[in-house]
Amino acid sequence: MTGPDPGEGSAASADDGSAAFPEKSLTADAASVSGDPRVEARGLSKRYDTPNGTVRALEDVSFEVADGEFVCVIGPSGSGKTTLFRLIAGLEEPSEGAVYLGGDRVTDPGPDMGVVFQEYHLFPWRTVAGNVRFGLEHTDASDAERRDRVQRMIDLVGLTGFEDSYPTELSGGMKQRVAIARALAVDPDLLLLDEPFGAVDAQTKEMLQRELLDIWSETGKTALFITHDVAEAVTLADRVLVLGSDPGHLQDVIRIDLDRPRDRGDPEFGEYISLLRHRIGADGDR
Amino acid sequence: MTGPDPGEGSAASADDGSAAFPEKSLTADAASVSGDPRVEARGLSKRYDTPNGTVRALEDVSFEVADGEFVCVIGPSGSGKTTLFRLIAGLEEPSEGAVYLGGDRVTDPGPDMGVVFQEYHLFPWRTVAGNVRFGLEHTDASDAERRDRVQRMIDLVGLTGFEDSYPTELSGGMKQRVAIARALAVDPDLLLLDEPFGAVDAQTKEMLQRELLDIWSETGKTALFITHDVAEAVTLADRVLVLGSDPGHLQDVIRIDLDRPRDRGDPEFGEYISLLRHRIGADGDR
Amino acid sequence: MGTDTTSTAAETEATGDRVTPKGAAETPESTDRMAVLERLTSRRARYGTGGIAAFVIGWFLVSLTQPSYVLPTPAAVATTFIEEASSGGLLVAIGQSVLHWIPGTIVGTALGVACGVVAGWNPTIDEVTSPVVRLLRPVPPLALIGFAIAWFGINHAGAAFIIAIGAFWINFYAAYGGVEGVSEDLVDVGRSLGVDGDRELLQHVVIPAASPEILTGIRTGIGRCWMLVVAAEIFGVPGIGRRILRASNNLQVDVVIAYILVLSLLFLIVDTAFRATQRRLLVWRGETR
Amino acid sequence: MGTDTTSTAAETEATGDRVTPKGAAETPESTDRMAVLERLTSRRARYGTGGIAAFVIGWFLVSLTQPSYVLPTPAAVATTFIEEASSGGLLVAIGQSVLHWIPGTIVGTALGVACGVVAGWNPTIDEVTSPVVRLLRPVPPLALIGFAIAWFGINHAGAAFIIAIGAFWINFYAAYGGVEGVSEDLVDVGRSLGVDGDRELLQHVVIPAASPEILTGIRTGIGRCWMLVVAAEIFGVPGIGRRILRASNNLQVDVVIAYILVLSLLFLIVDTAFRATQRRLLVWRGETR
Amino acid sequence: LGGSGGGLDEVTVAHMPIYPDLQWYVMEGEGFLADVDAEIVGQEFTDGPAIIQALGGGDIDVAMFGIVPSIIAIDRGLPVKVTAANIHEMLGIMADEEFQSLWEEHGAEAFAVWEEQTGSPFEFGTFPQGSTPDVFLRHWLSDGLGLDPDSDVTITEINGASAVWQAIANGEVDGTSIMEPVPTIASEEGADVSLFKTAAEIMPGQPGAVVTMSDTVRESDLAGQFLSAHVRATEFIQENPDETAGHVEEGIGMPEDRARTALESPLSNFITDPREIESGTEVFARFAEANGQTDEQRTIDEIFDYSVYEGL
Ligand SMILES: Nc1ncnc2c1ncn2[C@@H]1O[C@H](COP(=O)(O)OP(=O)(O)OP(=O)(O)O)[C@@H](O)[C@H]1O
Ligand SMILES: Nc1ncnc2c1ncn2[C@@H]1O[C@H](COP(=O)(O)OP(=O)(O)OP(=O)(O)O)[C@@H](O)[C@H]1O
Ligand SMILES: [Mg+2]
Ligand SMILES: [Mg+2]
Repeated sequence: MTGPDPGEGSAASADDGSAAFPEKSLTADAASVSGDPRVEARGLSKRYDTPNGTVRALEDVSFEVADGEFVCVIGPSGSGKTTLFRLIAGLEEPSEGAVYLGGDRVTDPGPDMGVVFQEYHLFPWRTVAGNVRFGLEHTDASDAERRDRVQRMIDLVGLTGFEDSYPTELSGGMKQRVAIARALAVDPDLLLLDEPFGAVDAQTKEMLQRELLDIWSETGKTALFITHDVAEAVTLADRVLVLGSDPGHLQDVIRIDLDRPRDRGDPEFGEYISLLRHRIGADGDR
Repeated sequence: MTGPDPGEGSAASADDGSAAFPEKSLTADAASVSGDPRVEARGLSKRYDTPNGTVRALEDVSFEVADGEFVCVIGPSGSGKTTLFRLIAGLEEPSEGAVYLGGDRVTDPGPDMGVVFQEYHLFPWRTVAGNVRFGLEHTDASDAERRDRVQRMIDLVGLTGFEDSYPTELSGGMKQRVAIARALAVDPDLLLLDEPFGAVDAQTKEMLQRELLDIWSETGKTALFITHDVAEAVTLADRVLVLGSDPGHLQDVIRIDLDRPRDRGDPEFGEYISLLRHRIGADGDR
Repeated sequence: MGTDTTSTAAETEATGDRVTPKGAAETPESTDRMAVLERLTSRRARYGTGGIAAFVIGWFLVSLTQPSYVLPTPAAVATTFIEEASSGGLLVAIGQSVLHWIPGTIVGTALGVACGVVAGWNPTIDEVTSPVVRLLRPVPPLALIGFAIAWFGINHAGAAFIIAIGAFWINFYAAYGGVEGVSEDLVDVGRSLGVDGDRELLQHVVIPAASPEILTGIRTGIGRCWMLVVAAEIFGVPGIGRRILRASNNLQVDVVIAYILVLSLLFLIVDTAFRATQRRLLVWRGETR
Repeated sequence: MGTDTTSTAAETEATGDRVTPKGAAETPESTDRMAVLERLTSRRARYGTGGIAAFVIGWFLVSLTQPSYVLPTPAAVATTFIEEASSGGLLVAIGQSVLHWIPGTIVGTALGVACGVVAGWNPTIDEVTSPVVRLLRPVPPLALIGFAIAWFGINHAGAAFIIAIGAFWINFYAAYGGVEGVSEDLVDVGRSLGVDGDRELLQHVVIPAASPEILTGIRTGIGRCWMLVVAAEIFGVPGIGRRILRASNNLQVDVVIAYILVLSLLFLIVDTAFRATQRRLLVWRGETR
Repeated sequence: LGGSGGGLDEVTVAHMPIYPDLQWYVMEGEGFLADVDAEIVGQEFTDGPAIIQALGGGDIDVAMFGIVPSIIAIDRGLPVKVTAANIHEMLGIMADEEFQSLWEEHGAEAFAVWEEQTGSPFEFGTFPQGSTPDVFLRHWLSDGLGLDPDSDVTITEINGASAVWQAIANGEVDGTSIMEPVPTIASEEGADVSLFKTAAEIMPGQPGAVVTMSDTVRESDLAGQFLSAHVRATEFIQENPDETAGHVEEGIGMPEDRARTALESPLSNFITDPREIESGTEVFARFAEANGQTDEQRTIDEIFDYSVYEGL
């Protein structure tokens, strides 16, 4: 438990100068990375035609994500976070611009991207193992390989023993772990998560965050994690993309220079939270 | 925002001796109150007959709640929290023992008790105002009185302007506020809440807790609040009843001697949390 | 959307629970609003018309290979239709059918909803009636014609009885399912807010909560009742069904099809009207399915 | 529970979505487990038997006031039933009806599910077919007898055709609603996990996800098809329906009721069997309704 | 409603929109019923059993329907008797033309030859067992030809003239026992199955639709008045086929030109005198008993009341 024991391990990042945040960090530098990016969004725009008119959900968003990086996207409701998620996952076509994954343009969804939704979206008619196996059934892996990989993934997310349970028999936190295992099973280049922990209670959420970080460092995956919880972004991210509304646009990019595991009691942590809150201009509900 | 600014207002409670918690606080003293209690549970037991046998959901639970007191009930899943809630609300008959509200034995649910459930349970076919008015329609208040009271309640929970919205149009936090306003509208002697903030996100939860405390102190209601979130109990309660499982029983009663508003950053707060966690023996999910 | 989901078990689902509003379009630019709307509806209309056209052409082609006493051409049916309409016979028949369709539907619906609500609400009544209900449910309305004549006579009342039976079961099951599905917690909330006794709880909590299912049942029942008009008019009572039966006895397939078309169209009109009502009554569901 | 929700729009709801498992009984004491179970089921049985008894007594009382060609006594019906059963005529009739009921139900169900899935999945097909579907839906199966004879002849195939039409629509709407209700996000998950193309998506995601609705449609359809046996046997084909028609022509109401009872009982058996299958197929819903 | 009570200011007449009930439509259309001292209310039905049930319910005073349901009604103890006939010898056997040539060669043996040549027994499709056409057919086969209706041929039950016609038109059956308008339509459409034998040849006095009256009506003057109108209608039909065809179109819905042709048919033998169907009725009463439709064989005395007609 990260609990409330103060000062331990957070000291290491102190030399970053916590009071000296760059006041405006939205520069080409912050949005791009050195070396070949794993993910690249170039001038992404998305408009929806609806009976009530055209909605500009996203407008000219460009950024890069380095290999193995953990990037969080944060922003108020309606700022286009989910839209961005869907564009990157290839679930929708951008109105303008393009997404590149490992240099290739993304046109379709596919197993090179592991997606995790807020509402889990497990296949309710499949057991835990069946869900995790789902993506593997569409590869040419052998049966034994599949079984092996499924078991490894289930162990990884700590659900050993629940292989034959159906989703209805699981708690919210357990369901989300299955969703993560399922996404990881096909060994994607990028793990894409849209507010995955939005629906679980606070304690479970903290635990899942810890586990996700463990999995991330263990597998070395690149992760793009959407959230509207500022503390979550600061807990998890190497960098945070801040989206703004009307139309959805990239407003800010903030690098979180804290060593992991991060401690919420740490004053620097609190300062990052204040900074992000300030940048979002968010004030709670709605 | 209570946010992460440390030290302010928490100093006042320091003279209580934070290191000197009574090691075993389950005494007649801790479970009972001085003066006439508002609520009294005497030897409550509840057994359920099911096709798989008899479940002893609650076994010999006795305690008192003083007038105007804020009591939280905490315990692991299956420890009988909801059962206790339903017995006190008169929604179910105890197998043994009885509940007294202001000295009268509780036999039926009624408007002397305001109940709030985790899943809101708003009447979806009624607007916000219609929901809040519901209980008043079964009293002999005049139309004008009703309208007036409904508006006051809606203002109290900060939903002014949403009078004519339907529940489907509201966020989770807003729905729970409507449920609270609805429960308060009939001016109950006791406000009973079963994990009311279990389904909303962390930020909203904090805000709702603050608002509930404001409403509580403003109206002077007695409150019995069920939760499984330790931090929530410490934030809200004058006293915390800790239930244990198998069968559900009253394991512990802990008085939270912290001035309000309470600050999560306060070390004493943290110590209470540790104490409670230790007493529950809880460690997270499931 | 699209194919209108009506009249069977199935559609209850479609108009049913899985309403997940998307909160779409919060920042519309109303400049091109009308244009988009028009584009969407005109597409629907175009495709739908295309479908109808294809159907009529298909019918025409098949009718060429079939003698007219099996399948007359669309043109022949149209001619008959126009003749019947202009002679006024069509309107008269509609008027006659409506005379038992309306009371039959109303009585059957009211009784069905009432019994369904009671059985769904009271477990004892439910347990007592359940085997009888399961036994009676499969009795085809046609088999009840004898009773209709014996008890109500050859008049609109007898025909209405047949129709009411059809409406009864559909509404019984819809109301039963709806009431059974009402969250007990919602009822608990009602009780804790001072609603007391079965009658009050039903009125203030259970029936409103079950109203989506009840309304879907009513809508389905209205549709089925139109189809029962033919069965109801097997004896004595005049109307559309009688025209169909008589034409069929005289081997006039064109007349049969023309009057079936009348049934279809009336069904469409009534159903569309009811759907609008239903939607208005259920605004609170936050979705316009 | 209790009244079994079958065969209409309504029940889809009842067996439908609002499954909120309660995770009951986590610390059972198995000592008295059987006792409780027995107590619960015997109560049901007692009440149900009481209901049936009351029904039969009521029937008996009414039958005293009615001539036997309107409502024979339960005893007369029972006698007829036993006679028919022991003479073997009943079994023969069942055997004959099954010969078209089974193929009709299977073909109608398969086509209905297939078309419903396609229309629910593909918006273009849906928009094209939707008006035609709405027009054809209300055509009573009886009106199609001419086509049945012309296209299939007076044989089990023709009768199966009539039955198939009935099964078709119910399954069409059930599958349509089910597929339409499948969460798009679930489909997106499937796509992101490498499922490609309409066929694969339907097979691996959409149809399993819609299976509760599809199965309910199938179950409802099976029930309705039994009732259509009477209509299907109006021409030439022997079976239970024909017995009912003949007896009804001869005003042998006791025979009519006896055979309607046969229909009811067969329906109960088939439905109970299918419900068991359905429950097994849907264990993953975590509720045994 | 109906005048089954004492007063009888109103007489409800049950009828069916079928050719054998033509007198009703003529009486109505020509206004012949104005001479009856009560208000006449027509009530249309599609089948005989429904009329019996309505008779039992006391809703009907006069019923114009088939002889078989009339016998059943009497067997069930309803206070009614047959006072007149509408038509006789109205049924015909229709058969495939190939069979008709076989018949010319082999006579009754033709059925066996047919089975030999085609591999399956000759198939008749007609109304359900116990119906008037069915009894007529079985009578012909067994009593006329000495064949076994259950083994030497196949008899398929088909409900409704429409379905019978569809079956003929689609070559689903080889023959039928049926009344107008099917034979007329068959010849108009050039079907392979055509009229082969008429009732007049097979079963003189074959009964069809009859006028059945409740005792209350029979005991009043209204019965005679009604039958007078009936006689007028019968004469009108014979004398004015063109105008009659108009009534057919109006009442039954059969197109006028087709009705005109049907009126020329050998099966259009409209009558009123109940004695003309006496001999045939005996046969039907016997079959009704044998089929289990009646509990015992009803006698001519039980079925008929000639007095009304004879008192005219
Ligand atoms: N399919 C769609 N059709 C029309 N408008 C859409 C669609 N999807 C999203 N939008 C609109 O695009 C905008 C951005 O939506 P999006 O869901 O991406 O926001 P978000 O940041 O994910 O919000 P939240 O925090 O509530 O999830 C909103 O105005 C929304 O209404
Ligand atoms: N209606 C019921 N029938 C049978 N058993 C029940 C019923 N309600 C509760 N129980 C059982 O009683 C015990 C206590 O349940 P209860 O719901 O009160 O626990 P809880 O503390 O509220 O748990 P949670 O934190 O999960 O809400 C559990 O074992 C539960 O399965
Ligand atoms: Mg989103
Ligand atoms: Mg609980």
